[in-house]
Amino acid sequence: MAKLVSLTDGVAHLVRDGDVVALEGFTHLIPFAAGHEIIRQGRQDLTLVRMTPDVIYDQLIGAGCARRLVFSWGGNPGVGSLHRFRDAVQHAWPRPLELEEHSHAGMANRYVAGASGLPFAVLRGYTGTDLPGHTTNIRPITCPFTGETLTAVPALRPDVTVVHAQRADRNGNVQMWGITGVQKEAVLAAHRSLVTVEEIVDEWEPVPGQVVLPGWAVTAVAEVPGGAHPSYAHGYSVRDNDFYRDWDAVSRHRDTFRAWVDEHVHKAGAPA
Amino acid sequence: MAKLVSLTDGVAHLVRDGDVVALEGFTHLIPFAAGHEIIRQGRQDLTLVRMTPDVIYDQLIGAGCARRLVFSWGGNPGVGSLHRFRDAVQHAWPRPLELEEHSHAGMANRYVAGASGLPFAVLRGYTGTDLPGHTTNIRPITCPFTGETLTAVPALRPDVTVVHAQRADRNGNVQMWGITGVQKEAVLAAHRSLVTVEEIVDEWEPVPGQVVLPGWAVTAVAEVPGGAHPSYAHGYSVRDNDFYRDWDAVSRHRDTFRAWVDEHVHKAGAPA
Amino acid sequence: MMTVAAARQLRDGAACFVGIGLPSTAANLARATHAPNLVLIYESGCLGAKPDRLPLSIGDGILADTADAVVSVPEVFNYWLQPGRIDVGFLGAAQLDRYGNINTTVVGGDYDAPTVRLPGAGGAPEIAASCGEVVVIVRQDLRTFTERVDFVTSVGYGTGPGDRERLGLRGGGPRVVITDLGVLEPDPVTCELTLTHLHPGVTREQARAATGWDLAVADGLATGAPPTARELAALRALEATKSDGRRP
Amino acid sequence: MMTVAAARQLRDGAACFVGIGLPSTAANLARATHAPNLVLIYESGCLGAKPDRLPLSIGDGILADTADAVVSVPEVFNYWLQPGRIDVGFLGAAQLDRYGNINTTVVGGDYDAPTVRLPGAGGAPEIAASCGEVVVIVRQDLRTFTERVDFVTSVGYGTGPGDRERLGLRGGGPRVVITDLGVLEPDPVTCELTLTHLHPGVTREQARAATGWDLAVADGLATGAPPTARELAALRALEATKSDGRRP
Repeated sequence: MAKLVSLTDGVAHLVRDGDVVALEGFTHLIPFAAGHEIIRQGRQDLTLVRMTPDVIYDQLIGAGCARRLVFSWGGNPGVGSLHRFRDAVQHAWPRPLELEEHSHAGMANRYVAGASGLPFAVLRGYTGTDLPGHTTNIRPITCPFTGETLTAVPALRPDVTVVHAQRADRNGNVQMWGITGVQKEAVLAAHRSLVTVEEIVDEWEPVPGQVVLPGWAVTAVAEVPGGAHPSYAHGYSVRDNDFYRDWDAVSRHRDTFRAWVDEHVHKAGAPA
Repeated sequence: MAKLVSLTDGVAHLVRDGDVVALEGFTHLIPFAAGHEIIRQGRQDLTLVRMTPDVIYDQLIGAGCARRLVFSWGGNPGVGSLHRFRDAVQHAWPRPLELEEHSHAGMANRYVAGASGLPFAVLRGYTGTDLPGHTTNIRPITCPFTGETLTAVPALRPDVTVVHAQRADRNGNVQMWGITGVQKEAVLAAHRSLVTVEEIVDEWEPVPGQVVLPGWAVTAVAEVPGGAHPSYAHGYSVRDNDFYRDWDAVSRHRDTFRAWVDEHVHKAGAPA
Repeated sequence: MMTVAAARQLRDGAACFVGIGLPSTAANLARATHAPNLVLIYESGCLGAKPDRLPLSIGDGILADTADAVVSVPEVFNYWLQPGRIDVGFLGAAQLDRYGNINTTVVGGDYDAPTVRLPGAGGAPEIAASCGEVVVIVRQDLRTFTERVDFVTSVGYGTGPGDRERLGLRGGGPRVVITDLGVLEPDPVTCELTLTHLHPGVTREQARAATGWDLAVADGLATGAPPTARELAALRALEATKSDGRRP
Repeated sequence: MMTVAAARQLRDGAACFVGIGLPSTAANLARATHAPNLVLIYESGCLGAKPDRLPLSIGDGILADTADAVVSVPEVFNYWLQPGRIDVGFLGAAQLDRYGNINTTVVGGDYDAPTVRLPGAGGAPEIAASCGEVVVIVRQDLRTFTERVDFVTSVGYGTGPGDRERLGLRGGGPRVVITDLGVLEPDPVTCELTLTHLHPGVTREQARAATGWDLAVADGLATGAPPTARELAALRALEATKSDGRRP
């Protein structure tokens, strides 16, 4: 059964310096509050893994938590560039950032392989692109039946995956719905997992489109209402599109970014 | 958009002599009515594919429709043996039956590969068993990253897959729920598909646990209320356990079996 | 007694891959007695099913209705069984050898023309490979307990110590074999199945006579405790939920 | 005009893989005009989304609420895109070459120290590989239309005829490139992008001057029909659904 914890304790116990950390959520249900707690606790040298390192990883990268990024699309969705990400890659600020770069299909299948206990996944992908030239983690594989050449990518096995969901019950069973992305795979692929939820309930109604993670497959659950903001939790909140648009200006300069982190992450403190 | 057809027309147009045919449904939602229509229309030389060739394939095999069976578990669930299947294997009655035999995990992954447009799937399976010695469709594969040896199985691409579901709308979108087994994969892996449904509705309510097959991914839909009997359709009917138990006696002898088929398949005729 | 002995093997909170028949009864008996938090997983995709009556098939509606989650069949094998998330797997056997290898495929003749064609593998090869441990439930007689199985459907300890590791099987293999006569466990050194418990009223000679190889007997051979009143009551209550008692 | 020209490329009933921004607007414009049965597929897992307002991101709730089915991200790539079930894929580009190869990764410098770091691949490489055809929507200028892209993120026709087949790419590749100046299509023999239509008021010289290679021009170079009143009204209605008009 998953342990019910506070966000502070969950991050303190499950996210360690040097870890490979995946914070997933495909536009929807992004665990922003947990990301902020990682910044507050000053984690260092993380390998951040995420299909779409959008604003949440822009913040973690700008705050200096990351040593390496494994990803497939690093932009501010519908807005433009991630300025902290660009600054790290182009000017090594606040520290150099190693990149390992994939396509969405490749990353999704790497999580699937991790969740499946397999060392690799096979896909039709990457062929003819320059991506395989920049990592050893994209390799050809031959079908033993047809002789066709396809592409293999190694499993992702994060030390810890953090996701946000709508609800959990007191046994730590987790319920999420709406766009559920790659979160199930990311949790099952990880050695440890922390799920923040809008609320912990005694019992829930089943919801169409729900994904349920049994409590015995989750390490810890923390109740963090609004923990996805400025992303959203279908049925609880709507996406704060203004925040994403405003982030472009906030993040464009190092000083405005630092001021934002001071005020909205450090001074704000952890949720009660 | 899927075409709305009668069961008779659907089988007439989509199931052809010599085809590789998958009728799926894992205990639940087994398309018995479609199987009976295949018998009535006298299809021959079929390669029947199914994870659990239970009573429905016992009937098709006993009726002489099958030349070959690709499967992973051939029994009457909770009851015992399939006597028509045994008679075909042990005594070539009514005709010889070639077997290609897998594990559930292997068959499920073969459908997944078929649905994914991949020529093969990789799993941890079969190792140390005698199964690979009896088919060329189970082969070792080496992880290009770790050097580990795993098992590969080729994709299943049935000529036609037939499944039963609870509902469809007039565009041929299909909704099923409860235990949905491997049906989505079996439909997506096939070149053609026929879905029988309890009812065709103008609009449906979303249901927790539902699987939806978009109409543009299905070839044809036929309204066949009760089309899963003696299996069941969650929310519409319950499993006729007595039928399964009684089948043991009906199927034990060739003459009682033939009499049953005459009465319940041929004389009964197609549903209106 | 087989059912009760099997139920006793299940510790509370374990995740348990359950086939239909005796394993399902045993798992539900454990859930009704000492292991209320047992997690029942059926290969039909029902995770955490909590049936209040015994299903006839692994796809009965009651399993989906009471499950924590119903997932697809590919998912149950790929995301749940294969990575080793399941603690205990139950298997039956038509034939079993001294190293716990199991045949459920063909008996006699050769593969293409067998004397008896059995149902085949189903989920068993990967349950045997990947579960933390395997509990085999099987009737003990000379037809079943054979020196060599005619077909290896599911691997126990192969030909002896180290074989599972060599094959890359990551689960622990058979931890216990429960029969109508008693309980066998693999010798920690030789991996050979060894009689460790007899059911009340059964003798070691009976057990040896029902075994097709020279059955090893543990030094501390014990007799299992008879079913308690609570176990019997719970078992009767479960059996009464079968709709008509005509269960084969 | 780019949006209208892109919308016109979509035939009714097609399944269309839609990214955010102009492709999403174009697809929804087509749905509001000549292609009411267009099937919109977003990589967030929404199949058959029917938004009545324009989403800012591919994961907006309106997409899930109106979709025929919401599936996982692995499923959208593995079961829907990879097997070639999607008829049309939309792609943008930071750089594009004469064979329709696309760069959205890095510009200038080298990969490890680029002048400009772009978002990267996302779904594009496999959209380019697997969709029945690809529609590229891109601004036409010398920075974008380059002799060689600095990084091949997504393959068009590679280095020319036969390359897609040699690489085993099963989709058809770029069928049309729509810019702010006109429309380019691959030459059926050479695969080289060729100017086939100009938008009203644009000259061939303008288009050639905005292209970093010696742009081929089709013999029958035509001028596209200006947006109809119906198209403009539908487009305005769609744009009005953006919550505050501050769309970047």
